[in-house]
Amino acid sequence: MRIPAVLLSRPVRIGVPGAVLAVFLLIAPSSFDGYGISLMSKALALGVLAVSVSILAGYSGLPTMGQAAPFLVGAYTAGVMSTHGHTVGVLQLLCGTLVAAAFAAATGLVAIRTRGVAFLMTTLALGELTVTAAGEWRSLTGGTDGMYGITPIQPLPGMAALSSDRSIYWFVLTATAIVIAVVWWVLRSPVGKLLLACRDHEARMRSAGHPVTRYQWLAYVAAGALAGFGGVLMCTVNAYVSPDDGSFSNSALVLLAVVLGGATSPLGALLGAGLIVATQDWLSGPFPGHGPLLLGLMFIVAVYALPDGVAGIRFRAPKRRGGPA
Amino acid sequence: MFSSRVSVRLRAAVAVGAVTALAAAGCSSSTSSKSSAKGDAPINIGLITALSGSNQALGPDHLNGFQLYLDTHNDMLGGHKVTLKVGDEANGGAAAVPVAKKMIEQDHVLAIAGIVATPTIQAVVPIATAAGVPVVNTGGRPTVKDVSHLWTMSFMSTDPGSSMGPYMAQNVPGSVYAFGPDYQGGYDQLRGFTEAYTKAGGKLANDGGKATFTPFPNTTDFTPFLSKVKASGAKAIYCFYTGQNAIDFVKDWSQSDAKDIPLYAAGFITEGGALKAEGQAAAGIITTMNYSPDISSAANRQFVSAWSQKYNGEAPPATAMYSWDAASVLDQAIAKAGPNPTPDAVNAAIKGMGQIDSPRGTWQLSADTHVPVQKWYLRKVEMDGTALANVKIGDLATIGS
Amino acid sequence: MTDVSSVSANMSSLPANASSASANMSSVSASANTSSVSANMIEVSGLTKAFSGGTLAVGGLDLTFEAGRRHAVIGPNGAGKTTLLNLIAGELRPTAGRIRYNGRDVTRTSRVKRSRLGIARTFQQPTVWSTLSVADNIALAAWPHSKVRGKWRRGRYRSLSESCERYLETAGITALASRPAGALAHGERRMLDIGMALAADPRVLLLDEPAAGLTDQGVERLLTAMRALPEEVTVVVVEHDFAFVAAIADTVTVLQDGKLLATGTPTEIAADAAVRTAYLGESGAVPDAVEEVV
Amino acid sequence: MGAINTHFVPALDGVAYGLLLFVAAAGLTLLFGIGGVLNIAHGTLFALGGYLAASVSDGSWSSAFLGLAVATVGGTLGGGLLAAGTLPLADRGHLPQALLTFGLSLVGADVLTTVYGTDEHPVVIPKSVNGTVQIFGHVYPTYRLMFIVVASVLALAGTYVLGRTRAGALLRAAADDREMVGAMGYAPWRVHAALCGAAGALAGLAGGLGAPIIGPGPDTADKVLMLSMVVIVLGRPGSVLGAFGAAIAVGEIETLGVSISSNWAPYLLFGLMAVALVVRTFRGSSAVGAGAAAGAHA
Repeated sequence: MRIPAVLLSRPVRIGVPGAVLAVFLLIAPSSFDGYGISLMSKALALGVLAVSVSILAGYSGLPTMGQAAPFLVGAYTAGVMSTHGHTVGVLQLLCGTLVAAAFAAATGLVAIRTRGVAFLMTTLALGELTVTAAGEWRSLTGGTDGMYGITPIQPLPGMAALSSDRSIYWFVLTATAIVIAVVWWVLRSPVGKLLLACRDHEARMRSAGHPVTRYQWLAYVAAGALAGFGGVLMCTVNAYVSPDDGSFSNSALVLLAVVLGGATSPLGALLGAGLIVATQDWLSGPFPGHGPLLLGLMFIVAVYALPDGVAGIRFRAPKRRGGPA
Repeated sequence: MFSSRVSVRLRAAVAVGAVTALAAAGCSSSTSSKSSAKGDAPINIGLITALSGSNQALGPDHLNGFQLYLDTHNDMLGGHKVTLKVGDEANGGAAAVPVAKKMIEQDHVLAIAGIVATPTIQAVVPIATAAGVPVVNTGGRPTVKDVSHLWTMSFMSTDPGSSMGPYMAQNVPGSVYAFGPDYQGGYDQLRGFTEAYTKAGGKLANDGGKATFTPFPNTTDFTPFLSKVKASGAKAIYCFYTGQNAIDFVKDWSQSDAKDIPLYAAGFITEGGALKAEGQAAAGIITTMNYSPDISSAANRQFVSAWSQKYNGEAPPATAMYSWDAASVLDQAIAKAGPNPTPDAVNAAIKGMGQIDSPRGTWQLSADTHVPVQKWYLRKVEMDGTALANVKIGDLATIGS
Repeated sequence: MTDVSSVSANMSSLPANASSASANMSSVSASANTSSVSANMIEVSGLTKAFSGGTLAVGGLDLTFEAGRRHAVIGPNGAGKTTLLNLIAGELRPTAGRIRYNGRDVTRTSRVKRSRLGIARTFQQPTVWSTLSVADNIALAAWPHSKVRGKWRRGRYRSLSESCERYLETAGITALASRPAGALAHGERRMLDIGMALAADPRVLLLDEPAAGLTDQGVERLLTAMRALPEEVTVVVVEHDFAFVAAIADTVTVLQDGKLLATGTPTEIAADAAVRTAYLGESGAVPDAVEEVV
Repeated sequence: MGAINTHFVPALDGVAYGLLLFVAAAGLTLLFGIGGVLNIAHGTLFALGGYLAASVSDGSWSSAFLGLAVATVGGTLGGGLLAAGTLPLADRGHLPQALLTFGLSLVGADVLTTVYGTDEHPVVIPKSVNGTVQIFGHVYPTYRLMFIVVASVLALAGTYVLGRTRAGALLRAAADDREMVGAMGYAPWRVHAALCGAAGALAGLAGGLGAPIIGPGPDTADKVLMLSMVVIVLGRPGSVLGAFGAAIAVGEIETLGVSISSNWAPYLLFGLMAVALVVRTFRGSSAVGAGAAAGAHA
């Protein structure tokens, strides 16, 4: 069966699912209870993290297994601010984003030196180090028990604190919509083309005179900032942060979300994150303890059934010291 | 060519969606509650425990103790047919937040029982408290800001150490080397011990006079830590370990330079499956616990015989007993809360509860901390019939405030 | 001159047998042609590249490429031609020796920097950014060399893209501008690769077998494009196709086993006995194309 | 002398622990370095071997050997499953394989705890090696001492097989250039299956041998995977000798390291791993990178 061309045109391919998603996000809360709404909030926060992975893995050819680390940094920034009485949501988002960006700027200097699987493993190692530090730095982070009973935020100075799951959802949705729009706008600009070109053929970019390492470092920092933004949102949703938020499996799950969503689509990454939250927290409800099993099956199905999504995450062509010509 | 790629993608997405939908259908049919109520309106009780992740070895006992009480009480608590909603706290903390929210918002549970890890308590209790749902906690208890809806069936994390400290100060002829895992529960456990022990005149043999914390969960080999014990001249070891750490520690201890140095510990080190895995290596370990299966009381006999009947003649671990008590406390509180119990009424009923008759002996909840005021026992791992068991060899202090 | 492709087929089938050729090397010295007025754009001295496993791809090469001229590098397979280009472009680091570019030592300069200094190249396997459109490929190739500021903004990028339309035209791929580069046929992709090199506004253009796999029409277009290059651009072409070389090159450098065998005008090279023996075969049978040039 | 005395047991134990990690990581480094498969489910195969060995062990020597045999066979079958699963992905680079094996490890963990429960399973080892021996006035477990001997023999055998035999030559050739093996007349899927099977067998055997030290329990798979990854990165994927050195180094860090400074131990392993990855790439001859290249170009 041939699909009519009009259905494949870009506005239709992106606009229709986008519109459906938007309608769902706006309408669904009215028919959901607090649990369903908070799951949606969680999915959005995780979705922002997934979008940051899509920038790295999908656009820049840097498949990361440690993006939960800047996410964790953002979440802790929000937690620490709350304990010091800074409960303005917008301010927390700003600071969490900046601190995570600074964190990514430092770790990026290390990670960006590596390629392909080595990058995967370096980010994994950096992630594990971050989780360890979060558990050990007790005076700041509260240690392995995490930070709990975090004060509800006020979106803007002078506004009332967000007391219900519903109000938190609207805040998270607004913040996510704004940041995704910004990401979308940037990736659709020539900047996105630069990143895609680096992913397609890094050596050619260098030969053409592009400072590829600088681009990728900047992408790494931007993705880190975005992950930090997601972390702040997650802290708002859960009112709780612990080192476990930065775990290796969180990083792997968002990579799966990106695969499910099609590698270079922010909207897809958001949907992928939604699917993962639905599986992990909702579908597995009747089979307590078997959430990992369902996720494992999802990984397996995704690898075989969605080759495009996986292939979209391409390894950077490694520096090859070629043989004699 | 392009269109065929898209259609592959569409088909694949549909396939994934179909799998999801099937699974959703499966779960919705399995959640439909069996409402064949005898007596009053059926009620839902939530039970959060570790069924996957790094604490999963500890989880099943929490579930099994509660389930055993229901099995032996006609699936009823306080005259109401109970549907148990089980949730997985996985690695604790963030994973438990949606689980608790689901129990409260969707299942409208009357109370939440269980909880293995201390991070889970910190994450769940604020949510439950905000919703007015009591949490009847069966794992270790950390310090919590607002305890109005938290009721602990087990102990304060510092209690085992506090009970053992003075005893060791009096009975160990020399210094003691103290170990624990590097996480909050470990710090609390060891703080309980070192404070009570040094207050009673004891001196730690560790470098710098502070307890040693081993990296968690990655330590599998304790030999290097143990070789320091011998060198320190310590006359005994005190430690707190659970699960896999406990097994590795005991095995390594029994084959190290420190094997002649007596091992004292919080009782979890030789509880349930851990003791089985350790085998002869555990012989002679002296532990403190608020329970021993050989306590002679009617309540304990009922519990032990029910457990061993269900689980191949095994002795019940303390954790299962806490969970049994959680069910028992809820049973009484729900009965008191009237024909249409609300979470608030149940919470108030628990608050008003006096002496609780339990397999461990009678105990009551502290008005301040909502933790049991209870007696601690000194136990030793010895042959009891054909198998090693935690045999009660004496009483320690009654602890709780 | 139009029937180049059939000649190239002949040429590439020649045996690359050259064991006893170095004896005559001094007869054609590298400095023979340096009397012209223009400065040396590229100067390599003692250039050596050994690969792991001990293969010596380039062994102690001394060469100059004068500014503003069209140079060709020929030689049998494995002579080190592409390695030489890779060394000049900075894709490879030499094991020993120096490379000077426009009087400046660039031996340790990164390829990004060299590109910015004006060295552009094409690849034996035409290399493009396959998910981007043809126009985007050209624009991104021009990007680091364009003086326009703020190219990451849509408007500026569009004007950059528009200013690059002439390269599309030169390469004869204007009609393909909006196609994804990954969907191009081999010949089209090669023209895009060349267009990308031209878009870098180079002072030195390194072309690695640009005519390979092109149709007659393609070769014709390539020749036109090269003739249309500004006078001052220095071109170094690695090519098997002697007819093509003869058509465009001012000087021809012959490499063999990583060493310099001969340098001269196409006519001189075609007549050179050593080259005939080494490169064109023992028999000395010279294909028509060479004779034609001679 | 005092310091040597204090650190003697940790240092010796580091060798034993390191050798255990070597046996555990050998399969992973072969499969990754040569076959190009990053097997996240490697720890699961190790755990499977441990569970199988534990389930047949009753304290007799015959049961101990049976346990090792069963563990090896189980690991080989697991490797076969892996081969079948990854073969269709052979042309698609590393990432799909890593994602697939991550999924398999999640499923495998669930299956293992469903079958064996969440308690750790004790391995009953023969009485004669279950005790302790005195070395220079220190008490040390007999089994670990024996393990040092057995693992050293395994390491030597592995080096011999890789260095001196036809199969080894083929594997080394495959590591350099996989197309060449095809040109030599071996079907690529056979080489792939043989590699996966051999890696699985090694993982299973390691699980069976190591069970008395890293007992099979719910945590075993993750722990072994993480440590093995550190070992193969530090030792360069595909290099048996490198893995050997790296394993001993990691073993010493985990024992002697924590005995000297337990504060820094949690950071040391992953810190070293990151440094190794970066330094390798700086040198421009990254074996990992080359592996990725092989994957990307396959």
